[in-house]
Amino acid sequence: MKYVIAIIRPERLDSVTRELQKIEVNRLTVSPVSGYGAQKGYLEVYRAFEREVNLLEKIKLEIAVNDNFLAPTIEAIQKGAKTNEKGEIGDGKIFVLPIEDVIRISTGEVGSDAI
Amino acid sequence: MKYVIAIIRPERLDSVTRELQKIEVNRLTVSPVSGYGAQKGYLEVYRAFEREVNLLEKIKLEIAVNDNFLAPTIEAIQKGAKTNEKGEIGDGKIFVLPIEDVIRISTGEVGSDAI
Amino acid sequence: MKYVIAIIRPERLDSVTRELQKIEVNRLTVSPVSGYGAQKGYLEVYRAFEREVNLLEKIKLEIAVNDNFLAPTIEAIQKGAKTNEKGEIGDGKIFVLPIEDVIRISTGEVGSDAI
Amino acid sequence: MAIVFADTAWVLISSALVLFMLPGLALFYGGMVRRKNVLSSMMHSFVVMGIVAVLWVVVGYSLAFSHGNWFVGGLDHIFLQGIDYNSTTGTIPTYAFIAFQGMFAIITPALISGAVVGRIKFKSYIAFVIIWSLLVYAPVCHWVWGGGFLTGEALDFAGGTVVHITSGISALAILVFLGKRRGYGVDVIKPHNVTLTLLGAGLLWFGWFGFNAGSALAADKIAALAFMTTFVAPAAAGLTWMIVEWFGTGKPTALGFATGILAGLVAITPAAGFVTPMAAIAIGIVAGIVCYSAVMLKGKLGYDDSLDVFGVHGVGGTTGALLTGVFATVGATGLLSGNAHQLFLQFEGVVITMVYAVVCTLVIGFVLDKTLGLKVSVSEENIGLDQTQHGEKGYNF
Amino acid sequence: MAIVFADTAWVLISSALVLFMLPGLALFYGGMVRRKNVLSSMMHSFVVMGIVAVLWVVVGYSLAFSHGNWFVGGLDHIFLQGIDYNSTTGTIPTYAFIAFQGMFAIITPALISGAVVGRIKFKSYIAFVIIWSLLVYAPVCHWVWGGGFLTGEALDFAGGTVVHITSGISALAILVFLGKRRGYGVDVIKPHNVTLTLLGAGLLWFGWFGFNAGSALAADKIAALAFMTTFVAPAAAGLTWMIVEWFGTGKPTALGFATGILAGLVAITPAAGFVTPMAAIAIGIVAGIVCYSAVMLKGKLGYDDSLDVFGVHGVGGTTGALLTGVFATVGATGLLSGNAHQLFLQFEGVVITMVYAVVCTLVIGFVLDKTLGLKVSVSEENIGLDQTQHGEKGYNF
Amino acid sequence: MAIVFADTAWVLISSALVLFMLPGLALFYGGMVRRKNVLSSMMHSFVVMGIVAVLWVVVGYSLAFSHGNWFVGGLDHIFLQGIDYNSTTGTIPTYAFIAFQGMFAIITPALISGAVVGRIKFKSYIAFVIIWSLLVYAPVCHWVWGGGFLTGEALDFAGGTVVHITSGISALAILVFLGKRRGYGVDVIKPHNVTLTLLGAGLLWFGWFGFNAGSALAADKIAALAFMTTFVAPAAAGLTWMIVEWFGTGKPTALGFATGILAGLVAITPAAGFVTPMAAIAIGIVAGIVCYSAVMLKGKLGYDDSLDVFGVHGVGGTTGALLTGVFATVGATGLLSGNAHQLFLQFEGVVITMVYAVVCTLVIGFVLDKTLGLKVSVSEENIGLDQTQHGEKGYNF
Ligand SMILES: Nc1ncnc2c1ncn2[C@@H]1O[C@H](COP(=O)(O)OP(=O)(O)O)[C@@H](O)[C@H]1O
Ligand SMILES: Nc1ncnc2c1ncn2[C@@H]1O[C@H](COP(=O)(O)OP(=O)(O)O)[C@@H](O)[C@H]1O
Ligand SMILES: Nc1ncnc2c1ncn2[C@@H]1O[C@H](COP(=O)(O)OP(=O)(O)O)[C@@H](O)[C@H]1O
Repeated sequence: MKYVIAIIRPERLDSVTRELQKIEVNRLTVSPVSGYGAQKGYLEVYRAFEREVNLLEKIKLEIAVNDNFLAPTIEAIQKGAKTNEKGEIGDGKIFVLPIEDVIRISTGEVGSDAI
Repeated sequence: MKYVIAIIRPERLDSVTRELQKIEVNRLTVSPVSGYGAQKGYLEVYRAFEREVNLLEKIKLEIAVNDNFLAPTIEAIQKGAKTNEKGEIGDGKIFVLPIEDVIRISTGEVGSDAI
Repeated sequence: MKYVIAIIRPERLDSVTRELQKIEVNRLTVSPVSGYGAQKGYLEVYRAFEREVNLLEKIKLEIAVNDNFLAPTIEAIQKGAKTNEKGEIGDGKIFVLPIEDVIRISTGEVGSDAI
Repeated sequence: MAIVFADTAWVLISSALVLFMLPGLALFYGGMVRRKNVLSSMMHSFVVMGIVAVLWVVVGYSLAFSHGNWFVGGLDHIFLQGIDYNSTTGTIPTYAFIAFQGMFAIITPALISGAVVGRIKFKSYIAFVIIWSLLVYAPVCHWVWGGGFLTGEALDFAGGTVVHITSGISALAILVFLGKRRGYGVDVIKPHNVTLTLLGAGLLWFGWFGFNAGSALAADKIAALAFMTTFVAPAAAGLTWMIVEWFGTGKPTALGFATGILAGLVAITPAAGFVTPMAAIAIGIVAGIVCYSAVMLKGKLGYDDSLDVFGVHGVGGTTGALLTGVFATVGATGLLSGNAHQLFLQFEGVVITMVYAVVCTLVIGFVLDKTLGLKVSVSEENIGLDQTQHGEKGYNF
Repeated sequence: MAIVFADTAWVLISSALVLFMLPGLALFYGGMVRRKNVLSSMMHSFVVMGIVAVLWVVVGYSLAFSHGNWFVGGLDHIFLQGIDYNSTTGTIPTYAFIAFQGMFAIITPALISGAVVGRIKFKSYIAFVIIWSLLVYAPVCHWVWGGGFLTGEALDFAGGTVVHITSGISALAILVFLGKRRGYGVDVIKPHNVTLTLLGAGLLWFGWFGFNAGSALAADKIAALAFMTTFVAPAAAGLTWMIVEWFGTGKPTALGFATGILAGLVAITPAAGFVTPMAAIAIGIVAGIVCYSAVMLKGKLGYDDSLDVFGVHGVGGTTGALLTGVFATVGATGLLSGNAHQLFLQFEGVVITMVYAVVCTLVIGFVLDKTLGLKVSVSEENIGLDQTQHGEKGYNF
Repeated sequence: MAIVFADTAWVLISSALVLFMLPGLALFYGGMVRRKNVLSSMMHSFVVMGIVAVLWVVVGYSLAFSHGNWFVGGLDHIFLQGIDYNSTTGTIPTYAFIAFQGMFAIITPALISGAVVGRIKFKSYIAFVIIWSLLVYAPVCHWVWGGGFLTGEALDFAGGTVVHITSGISALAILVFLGKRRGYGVDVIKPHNVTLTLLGAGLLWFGWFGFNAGSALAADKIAALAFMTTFVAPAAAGLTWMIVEWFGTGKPTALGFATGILAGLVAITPAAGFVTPMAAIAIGIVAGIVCYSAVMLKGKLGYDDSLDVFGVHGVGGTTGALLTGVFATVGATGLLSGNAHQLFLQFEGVVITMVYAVVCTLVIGFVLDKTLGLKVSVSEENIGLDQTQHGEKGYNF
C-alpha cells in the first residue's frame, strides 16, 4: 500500500478528481496549502516592507492506494494536473510514501481491504 | 516509530483527544481537510452549474508514536472517532506510515526520546 | 529521498525559510495546523463551558529532499525555528519519513531529479 | 394631514437601520456555529427578510394594525388596500410606518433561529416562520401596539414583549421537538469564526438605534432619550457580563462581551423612551448579571438552546419589561415613582405573552413535526446543513 | 433660496448609504471569486471610490448636470466653479446634490468589474473606469436626468437606465476583449467565501434605501413610497429566485437568494417612486424569474460574465425600465393606466442607451487592448491577481 | 428652547454612524494582526464602547463640557445631573449632544490600540483607557470645544486635534514602555486577513460622514459642505498613496489604498466645515504623501507602531490641523485668505496638545508598567493574546 501525496494547482482540482474517478479511485483527502518552488513568485509589499516571496496557493491531495492502483493513480493525477499538453512550471509534484497499515474506523477492517 | 495519520469527523475531535489523553498520548497535530470517500456526498449548486460532490469536511490528525504506543493509539482513535457503537460510513480512516527519525527542535533530542 | 515534516511556530516561518534558502533548499510546502504537545495550553471559555485546551497554532512544513540534503535541511530548520539560543518548549518537531518515489508533473521527471 | 419631513426622514432611516440588523444577526449567529452550518444559519436570517416582507404587506400589517377586536386586527388592509402614498399615520406617511413596523415583524422570527441551528429542515423552518408570524407575532403586536387589550396597559417602548419575549420563549418551546445537536454536552461546539460574531454585534447595536430611537416615530426629545438609553444600557451590560465572567472563569471573552451588549440592548428595548440614562445603566447592569446567569444555567440544565436565544432574548426581554415597570419616569411612572400598579401590568403582559407564545409554538411545532418533519436526519446533521439543505459550502479553496 | 433641513439630512444620509454600497459590492463580488483574486476584486470597487470621486468634482458633475446641449452638459462647473456652500438645488444645498449624484457615478463603473474579475490588468481597469465614466456615464446621466433629450421622456426614478443598463451591457461588451477565465466551463469556479457575499448583499440592500428613497431628494411621501417599494421588491425577487431554483435544481442556495435580492433591487430602481408596493412585488417576481433565466442561459451560451453583471444588472435593469412603463401610477402613468406611449418611451430609452453604451465600450476596449493591454498573462492569471497586480495576499497565516 | 427636529434627526443618525466606526476600527485593525491576536485586537475597540460610554455619562461629559476653568470642566453634570430629556443644547436635545460627543470620546482611545496590539495586557489596556480618557481626552476636549483656553482660537471642526493628534502622539509615547513585538523588523508580520481591513475602511469612511458632517450639529449648509469635503479628501488621499506606492515599490496594494483613505479622512477632519471641496482635495493629496512618508520612515527608525497609529493619526491630524490654518475660507480665514495668524494658532494648538498628551501618556504608562505591568510575557506573546488574555480563538474548525 502506498500513500500518494500530490501538490497541484487549485484550479486543477476538479480535473484531477475527474481523472481519478475514471479509474475508480474515489477516496482521497484534500487540503489547501501554500507552496514554494521552481515557479517564480512575486514581490510582496506590506507598508514599509517589501519582499520577494514564492509562497503560492496550492492544493494537496492525499490518496492511500493499493499497490496495483499506484501507477494508474499517478498517471491520472498527471493527466488532470497539467495546465496544458506540455506542462508548465508550477504544475506540481507527486510523492509516494510507503504505508504500513490502514484501518477503516467504522468497520475495523485493516490492510488493503480498508483502503 | 510510526507516523499515524487519522482522518476523522470534525465533531469527533474532542472525543478522540479525550481517548488519547487517557492513554497518555498527548502530542498531536490537527488540521482541517476535506474528504472524498464512501460517504455519499450531495448535489452542489452554483448559479448555472450543479454537480454531485463528495467533498466533506474532515479533520486530519497526525501523531508520531513509538512502536509500543501504536496499538493503543489506534484503538483510542477508533474508540473516539466512531459515531456510535456499530460505526457509520464516513467515520474515517487511520493510516500508519514508518518514521525514520524524529528531532525535537528545542532540545535537539532525536529518535524515540524526541517523540 | 526523505520526506521531512516540520511543525514550527508561525512566527518562525520567515526565519526558517531564510535558513533553508541559504543552503539552497528552495522547494517546500507550507500549511497552517494546530498542535498539542508539551507546551502548556490555556483555559478556553465558551459561554457555559470552559476547558483546558492545548491546541495552539503552528505551521507545518513539508520538504522532500534527496538523502545528501537531509542533514543540512534538518539543521537549517532547527536553526531557524528556535525561539532563542537555548530553545523553548513549543519550538516544534521534525519528522523524517521515507519516500519511495517522486514525480514532477510538468516534465514527468521521476526520482531524485524530480525533487 | 401634513407630514413632518424630519420625522419622515428619521423613521425611514430608522427602518433601514432595523433591516440592517438582519445581516447583523446573520453574522452574529453564523459566526457561532460550525463551518458546515454557516450558510444555513445565515440564511435563517436572510430568508426571513424575503418571507416576512411580503407576508407583512399582504396580510400581517392588517392583522396587527388595522381596526379589529381585542385579540387581532381585521383584514381591512390586506394587500395594503385603502392605503396609498398620501395616507398618513401620525406625522409620517403610512408607508413609512408600515415599513418600520415590517422590520420588527421580520427580525422577531429570525431571532428564534439561533436555537435551532444545525438541525432544522430548511423547508420546515420556512413553514414555521410563516405560521408563527401570523399566529404569534401579529396578534401579540396587535395586543400591545395595535389597539388590542394590552395597548395602554403594559409599557413596551420598542418591543421587549412583542419582539424579545415572544421570540425568546418560542425558541425554548420549539426545542421540545428539535432536541439537541449531536454531541452537545459532550463535545464543546465552538464558534467557527468569532470575528463574524463581533461584527454582527456591531451591526446589531448600530441598527438598534433605529429600533429603539426610531420607535419614537418622530425626531423629537423622546427619540434623543431613547437613543441615549440605547447607548449606555448595552455598554453597562457588556461590561457587567465581562466582569462577572472574568471573576467566574478567569477570562473575559470577546464573545461574552458581545453577548452582554446584546443582553443590554434587549433589556433596554421596552424601557428606552421611558427611563433616564442612569436608570438605563442600572437596567444594563441587572441584564448583564441575569442573562449571564441564565446562560450559565443552561450548561447545567442540558437543553440545547444553541445560541442562547432564551437566555438572552427571553430572559433579557423579561428583565427589561419588568424593570420598565420599576424605573419608568418619562411619560409614564413605575414602582420607584410610586406606581406599583405599573409593575403588575408589566408582569401581566409578560405572563400572558409567554403563555400564549409557548402554547402556539408547541402546536405549530407538533403539527410541523408530524407533517414536514422538523429535524434533519443524523447523517444530514453530521454532514452539515449547508451541503444538505442548500447544496453549497460557506468556504471553498 | 432657503434649504429644507429635513431634506438636507435625508439626502446627506442617503449619500452616505450609497457610498456604503461600494464596500458592499466589494464583499458581494469578492466572496464569489477565488481566494487568490479576492483583493483584486475588492479593489475594483474600492479604487473607483477614489478615482470617480475626484473625477466627478473635477469634470464629471459639470458634464452631467451643467447646462449643455441635448447630448452632454457643459464645462461651466468644472472644478465646481460657480458653486459654493450657499448654492442650492431644489430644497437642498448644491453640495449635497453633487455628493449624492457623485455616489451614483461611483457605483456604476464598479458594477462592471464583476464581469472582468480574475483576468483584467489593474492599470487597464483604472484607465477603463476613467474613460468610461466620461464617455458613457456622464452623457447618459445628462440625457436622462441632466436636461438631455431623454429628460422628461423615459422614466427612471433612481437609475435603472443610467446605472444598471449602462453597466450591465458594458460588462457584456468588454468581454469581447477579455474572454473567459482559464478553466471556465470545464471546472466549476466556486465562490471562496459565501459569507462575504451574503454580508455584501446585506450592505447593498441597506445602501439601496439611500439610492432609491434618497432619489426623491426630499424626505417626503415619495421618499416613503420609494422606500416601501425598495423593501418589498427585492424580498419578492429573492423568494422567487429561491423557489425557481429549488424546483430547478432541488436546492435553494444562499447565493441564489442573495442574487435574487439584488435582481429585485435592480429592477425596482427605475420604478421606485412611480409604482405601488403591490406593483413592486409584481416587478420583483418578474425580475426574479427573468434574471434567473438569464443567468442560467449564460451556462449554455458559454461566455464568462464571471459574476453575472449582465444577467442581473443588464437584464434586471431592462426589466425594471420596461415594467416602469407598465405599472407607473404615481406622478406618471404607464400601460396599465392606459398610457401605452410611456412603455414605448421606456423601450426607446433602453435601446438608445444600450446601443450607445455597447459602441463606446467596444471602442474603449479596443483602444485599451491595443495600448495598455487588457488581459494579464496566463501565468499571472494562474497565480492570481492579488499577488501579481497588488503584491499581496488576502489571507496570511 | 424648542428643538429643530431635522437637526435632531441628523445628530442622532450621525451619532449612530460614529459608534459604527468602532466595529469598523476593530475590523481595520483586526485584519492587520496575526490570526492569534485577532480577537484581542478587535476587543481593544469593542471594550472601549463599554467603558467610555459609561465613563462619559458618569463624569467625562461633565469634565469636558460643563462650566469649569480654562483647563477642565467642572463636576456639575456628573451622572448627568441637571440634565433631563427636556434640556437643549443649541437646536437639539442635550441628550443628543451628549451622545454625539460621547462617540468621539469612545473612538479616540480605541485608535491608540493599533500601536500596542499583540503585546499589551488586557487589564492594563482597560486601566489605560480609563485614566487616559479622564486625564487627556476630557481636558483637551474642554480646551478646544468645551470653553477652555483654545476654544475660539485653534480651528478644529471635528477633532483633528482633540481626536487624532491626541491619540496619534499617545500611541507613540506608550511604545516607550511596550517596545516591539517579537520578531518585528526581522520577520514581516503580515495582515492575516486583508478583506477585514478593507471592510473596516469602508465602515470607517461611512461612519466618518457622521463624524465630520454631524459636527455641524445641524442639517444645514455647513453639514453639506463638511459632507462634501469628507467625500473628496479621502478619495484624493487614497489615490495619492496608491500612486506614490506604485512608483515606489512597483505595486499598488489594497492595504495601501485603504490606509491612504484613512489618512485623508484624518487630515480633513479639522478642516471639514472650513474649506472648499477643492481645498479638501489639496489637503487629501498632501496627507497622502506626508502620511505615506511617515509610515515608510517607521521602517527605517525601527520602532514598532504596529498599525501605524502615529503615522496616520498623529501625522495626518497634524497635517490637517495646519492646513486648516492655510485653506480655511468658510466661517473662518486661513493663510491663503491673508490670515497668517490662524496658522500660528493652529500650530500653537498642535504643539500644546502634543506636549500635554505625551507627558500624560508617559506618566500613565510608567505608573501602569510599575503596578499592573503593561506587557505580556514572552510565552504569552508567542501563543497570542486571544488565548492568553481572552481564553478563546478567533477561528475554530
Ligand atoms: N521538494 C519539495 N518538497 C515539498 N514540496 C515541494 C517540493 N517541490 C515542489 N513542491 C511543491 O510543489 C509545488 C509546485 O512545485 P514548483 O517547483 O513550483 O513547480 P513544478 O511543479 O514545475 O516543479 C510547490 O509550490 C510546492 O508546494
Ligand atoms: N484511500 C484513501 N486515501 C485518502 N483518504 C481517504 C481514503 N479513504 C478515506 N479517506 C478519507 O477518510 C474520509 C472518510 O472515508 P469514507 O470513505 O467517507 O468513509 P469510511 O470512513 O466509512 O471509510 C474521507 O472523506 C477521506 O478524507
Ligand atoms: N508526537 C507528535 N506527533 C505529532 N505532532 C507532534 C508530536 N509532538 C509534537 N508535535 C507537534 O509539535 C508541536 C510542538 O510540540 P510541543 O510538544 O508543544 O513542544 P516541543 O516543540 O518543545 O516539543 C505541537 O504543537 C504539535 O503540533
